[in-house]
Amino acid sequence: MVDLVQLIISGTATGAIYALCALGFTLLWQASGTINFAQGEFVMVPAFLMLFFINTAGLPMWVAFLLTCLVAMVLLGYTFKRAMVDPLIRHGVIPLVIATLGLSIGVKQLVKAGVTAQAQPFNSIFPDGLLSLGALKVSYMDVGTLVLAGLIVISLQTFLNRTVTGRAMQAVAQNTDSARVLGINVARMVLYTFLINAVLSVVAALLVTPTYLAKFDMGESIGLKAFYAAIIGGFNQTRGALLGGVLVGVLENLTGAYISPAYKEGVALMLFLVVIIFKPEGLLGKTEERKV
Amino acid sequence: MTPFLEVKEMRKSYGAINAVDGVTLSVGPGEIVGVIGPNGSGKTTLFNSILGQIKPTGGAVEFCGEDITGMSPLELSRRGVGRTFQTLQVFVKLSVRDNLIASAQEFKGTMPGRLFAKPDAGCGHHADQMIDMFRLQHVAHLPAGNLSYGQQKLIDIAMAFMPAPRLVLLDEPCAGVNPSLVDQLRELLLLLNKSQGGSFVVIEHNMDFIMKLCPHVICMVEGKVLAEGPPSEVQANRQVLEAYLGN
Amino acid sequence: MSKTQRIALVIGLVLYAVLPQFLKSYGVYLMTLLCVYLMAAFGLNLIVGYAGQMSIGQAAFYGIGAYVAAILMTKMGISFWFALPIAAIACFVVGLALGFPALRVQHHYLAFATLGFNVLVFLVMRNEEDLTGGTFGISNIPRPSIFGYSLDGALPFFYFAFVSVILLAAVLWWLLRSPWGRAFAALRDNPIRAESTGVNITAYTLLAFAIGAACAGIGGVYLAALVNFIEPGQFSLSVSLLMLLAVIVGGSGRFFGPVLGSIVVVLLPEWLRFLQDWYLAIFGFAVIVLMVYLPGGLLSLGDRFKSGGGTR
Amino acid sequence: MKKFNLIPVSLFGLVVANGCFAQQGPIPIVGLVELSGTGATAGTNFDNGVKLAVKEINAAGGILGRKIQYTSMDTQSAPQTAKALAQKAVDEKAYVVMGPVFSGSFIVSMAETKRAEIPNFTGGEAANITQQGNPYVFRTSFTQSTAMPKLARYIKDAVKAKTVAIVWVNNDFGKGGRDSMTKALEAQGIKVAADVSTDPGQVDFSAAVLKVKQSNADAAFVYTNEEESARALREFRKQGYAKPIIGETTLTGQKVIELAGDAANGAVAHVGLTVDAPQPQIKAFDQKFQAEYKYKSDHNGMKGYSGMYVVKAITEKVGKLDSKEFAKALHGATIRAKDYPGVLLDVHFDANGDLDRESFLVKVEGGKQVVTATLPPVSPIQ
Repeated sequence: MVDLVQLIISGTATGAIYALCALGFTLLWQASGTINFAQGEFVMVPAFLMLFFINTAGLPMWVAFLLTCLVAMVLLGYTFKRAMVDPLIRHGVIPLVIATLGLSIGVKQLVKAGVTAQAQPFNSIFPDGLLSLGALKVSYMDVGTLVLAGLIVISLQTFLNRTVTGRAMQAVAQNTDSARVLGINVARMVLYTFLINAVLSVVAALLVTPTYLAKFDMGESIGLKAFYAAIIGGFNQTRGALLGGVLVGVLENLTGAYISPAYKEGVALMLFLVVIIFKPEGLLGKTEERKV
Repeated sequence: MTPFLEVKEMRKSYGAINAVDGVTLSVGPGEIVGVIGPNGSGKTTLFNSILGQIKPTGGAVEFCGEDITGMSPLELSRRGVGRTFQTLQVFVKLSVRDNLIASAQEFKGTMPGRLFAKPDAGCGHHADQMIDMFRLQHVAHLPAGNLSYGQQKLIDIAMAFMPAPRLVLLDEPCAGVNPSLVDQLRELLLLLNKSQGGSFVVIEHNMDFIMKLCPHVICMVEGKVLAEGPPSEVQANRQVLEAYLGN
Repeated sequence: MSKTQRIALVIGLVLYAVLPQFLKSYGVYLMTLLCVYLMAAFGLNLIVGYAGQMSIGQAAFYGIGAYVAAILMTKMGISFWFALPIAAIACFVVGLALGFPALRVQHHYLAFATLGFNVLVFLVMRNEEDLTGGTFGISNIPRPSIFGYSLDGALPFFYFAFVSVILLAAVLWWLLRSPWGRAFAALRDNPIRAESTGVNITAYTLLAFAIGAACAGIGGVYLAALVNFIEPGQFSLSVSLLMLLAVIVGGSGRFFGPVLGSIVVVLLPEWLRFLQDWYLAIFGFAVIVLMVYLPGGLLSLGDRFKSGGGTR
Repeated sequence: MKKFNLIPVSLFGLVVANGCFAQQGPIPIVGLVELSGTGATAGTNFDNGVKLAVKEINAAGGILGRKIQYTSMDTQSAPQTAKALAQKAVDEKAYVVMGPVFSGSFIVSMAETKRAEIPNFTGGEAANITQQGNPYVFRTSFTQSTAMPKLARYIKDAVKAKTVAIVWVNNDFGKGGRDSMTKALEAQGIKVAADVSTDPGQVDFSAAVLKVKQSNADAAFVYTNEEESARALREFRKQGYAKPIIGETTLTGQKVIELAGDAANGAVAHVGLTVDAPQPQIKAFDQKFQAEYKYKSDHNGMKGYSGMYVVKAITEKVGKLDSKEFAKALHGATIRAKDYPGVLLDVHFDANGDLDRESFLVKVEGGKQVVTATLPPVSPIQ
């Protein structure tokens, strides 16, 4: 029983990181119809940026983090939107999907060829060790991850629901045309979404790199998991991404421990396929009527 | 005369908005019925509801005595119901001739049989006749997407008539068509009506076109049928005039 | 096809047939690999370019074909000539079984389903050791012989694969010129219009998908025989992604698009070996530029300079 | 379908045949190494080791007066690529082929070098490589069936563990090691309490470590590739694992220590080669390698380096460049470090191509590998 609870807690911590990525994924989809297949590389790049600021520039962790957020917002937010999404989205979803696939390969190989092909260590911002709650032993890292990811999610939700800008962003996500009629600056709101996605990616990188290690292909796994999470939870629902992320994380842990480590990914994958086939709008998603 | 197409109390609502609010109409064999009404009066929604493109909230559609409510466009096309579209809906990368053949070939033989059929599926001659009729000879081999709006509109209409349907719903056939072609289009439709014997339901804003084409006209406003009857009568109806002027 | 285009095709084929005579075994291997890769890429072009569906799982079918053939040939001693149709039919049936539920709900979900399916197939290949050999893969896969003539050598097998891919291309060409090809194009260009003109879009999409899967299966059988060895890594998701990019870069919906795309993905990296990892980096960014300026792929470059000519 | 564009066949820039193996000029030696993919750390080290040896040998006048021309090709850690590149190495008439390092790749690629009768050195440790009667394969490190019994004895005598949990990577390397280790542990009367397989390139080891903890074994034996070892060690530390963590060679490698940081402290392993060994020739290698590449070599760098010197030693023994004679001469040969310091330790090759020499027990302390014991060869080198 204690084992089960422990597995669920550490699964939730991993899932929280997936959820951060998935959240950015669904935000982009809602606001601009972008399916970003380079989402994993959006985590890998900040990991290397932070390493650069810490190791080469010799800056303390928190400065490196803030600087990386800034650079990511410019690079993965603004530039990504202006240089790729804006010119491509008018051709429809497919060319953009293909372009993000190209971006994923390009960025990965660029880091591999231009920076390093080998894994690099990355220190955790949380101390090693265990927190004992009776028989339950939880690592500080899991606790820290849960708290930080939780804070980010709660503040994002608060921002989206309680502020004028946040509500405007939601209006754009639901219906771009009506939002425009209401006098909302749609382009600006979409840009905000891209900036938020960039920051979420940096946070995910901060949390995941200590265990994954900074490596050019570290994004492949997390990008895929974020994708599962977004679909499972519901592509058009912010809450869906959270549920999906945690579900994928917990299921992986339980499958690994109780069924077979070799099929760790299997159950989440099956859930993903079942959702696609039987509930394509996702567990929390709303059905969209086909447009004529 | 038993009605050919019968629409009963058709409803379609989006939340609190009733786009189509209880429309009843009937069309007899070979009859041409016009549907007019200001923008947003629910005409296209009515079409889409009849044709299975969207799911109606309520009401029923009968075609030749069969309940066809909620049937998919594919099932309807098999029963001889065709349509044209308000916005351009041609196969942009196919040539004009292929567009026409594509609209008819699925009614020839079986699916496995068509794999081994001649490339034109035996519809080539008919397609050429249609091309002649719509005077599209000079562009017949160009990709449809490369043509002008008006030409694509003509192709769209020709496509609907390729399988010789028993009922065709035309959604604004004149919109965007060169005024000089409008008369010609009307003549074509009358000719097709006579030669193929199908019934038409036509949505159109061009009053002159409707008046000359349709012996029977329905005016829709805010999802409801406001007036019905011969064109001259409907046109003279005070409410209809108000609805249009007030728009 | 115009006369000059026919001549160009014949010259290209003759050159391709003659070139291996002057190459060493590695060069011949690469040219054979291109033929094999093309079988799967032609199939993917049918799905993506002609029927307008996104498939991110072509490598799964490539792998199923390879594994079915390898297991039949090495463990059951069944000949290549029986393994080939069995693998193709297996892929066709699996394609139908995957596509049917995925298409029933929403059409672009086929892309997601194929992605998940690819990962699942990969997991099964790696973990079901008794059947697939796990990460050890299956080795010592024999090459076939034809009329008693062994195709073991690099050159004989090259000509065998070369003729096979031409035959496959010819069948696909014929298929695309039949009314089915027109129906595929119709549902790609405008599924809503296609449905209202009587095209059974579910049936045609499924067929295109399953036929494309079968082509990949055939390619997989040849791959197994070419390399004599298969393991799960040859059929991972990234292989599917690269194949999709190859088809789109070459020009999806153009018959010879996959040829150009496969050359870019299979042969060019070898030629430009000095670029090493930079090759794929450049390729990745080139894809973005291509999508912005030439979404129709490299072969659509010709259209920029002349208009007209109905393509399908 | 009215369009057709010419396939640019004429653009194929493929190598065209250029005559026979020259008896003059440099000696072509090809390295098939994992420069990317899961084996990047191992392959890069091996490659650098070979390059360093080649540089030294050439500076000292080459082999039999001829310079070595070494080309490395990236197998991307993929067996089918390794196989294709082995063909290419054969095409280029390599005198000797070095690598691949990964057993899984090597097992597939060695068929090509065998067919062409070219001696092929591997960094792989999987037991089955030398059990197939291929007269052209030679190791640069222990086979698992030699290493694991040494380690099992240590686990029984020094660790005094009654039960062991095995974490292994599901590829040829890991599977072979796990099989050898299971057999060796059984022979010592030690029970395997948990058998945890992990994926090549796996990033998340939380479930694997939890499973080890659940098993309550007296010690954990971790047998995975470098990066995965580092991730596993970090996860062990994160979950507060307090029992001994034991490995074979990879677990205490330089890269692992660098990646795992503090989490590597306390890990124990048996290693065939380590730069921290007390021998002067190894110290000298360590300095030269660090001067050349600005980092500390791991055992793979030493494998590549010593392997290249084996090539030099045996070729000089044969007295001419003949691949077949080379293979014959290496079977049963003994090369001493006092004659060829580059082989690092006295080494003996048996009839299968397996090698025997001294080995070491190491422990990671304060981020450094410390040699705690030197183990003698299985059978004394004559």
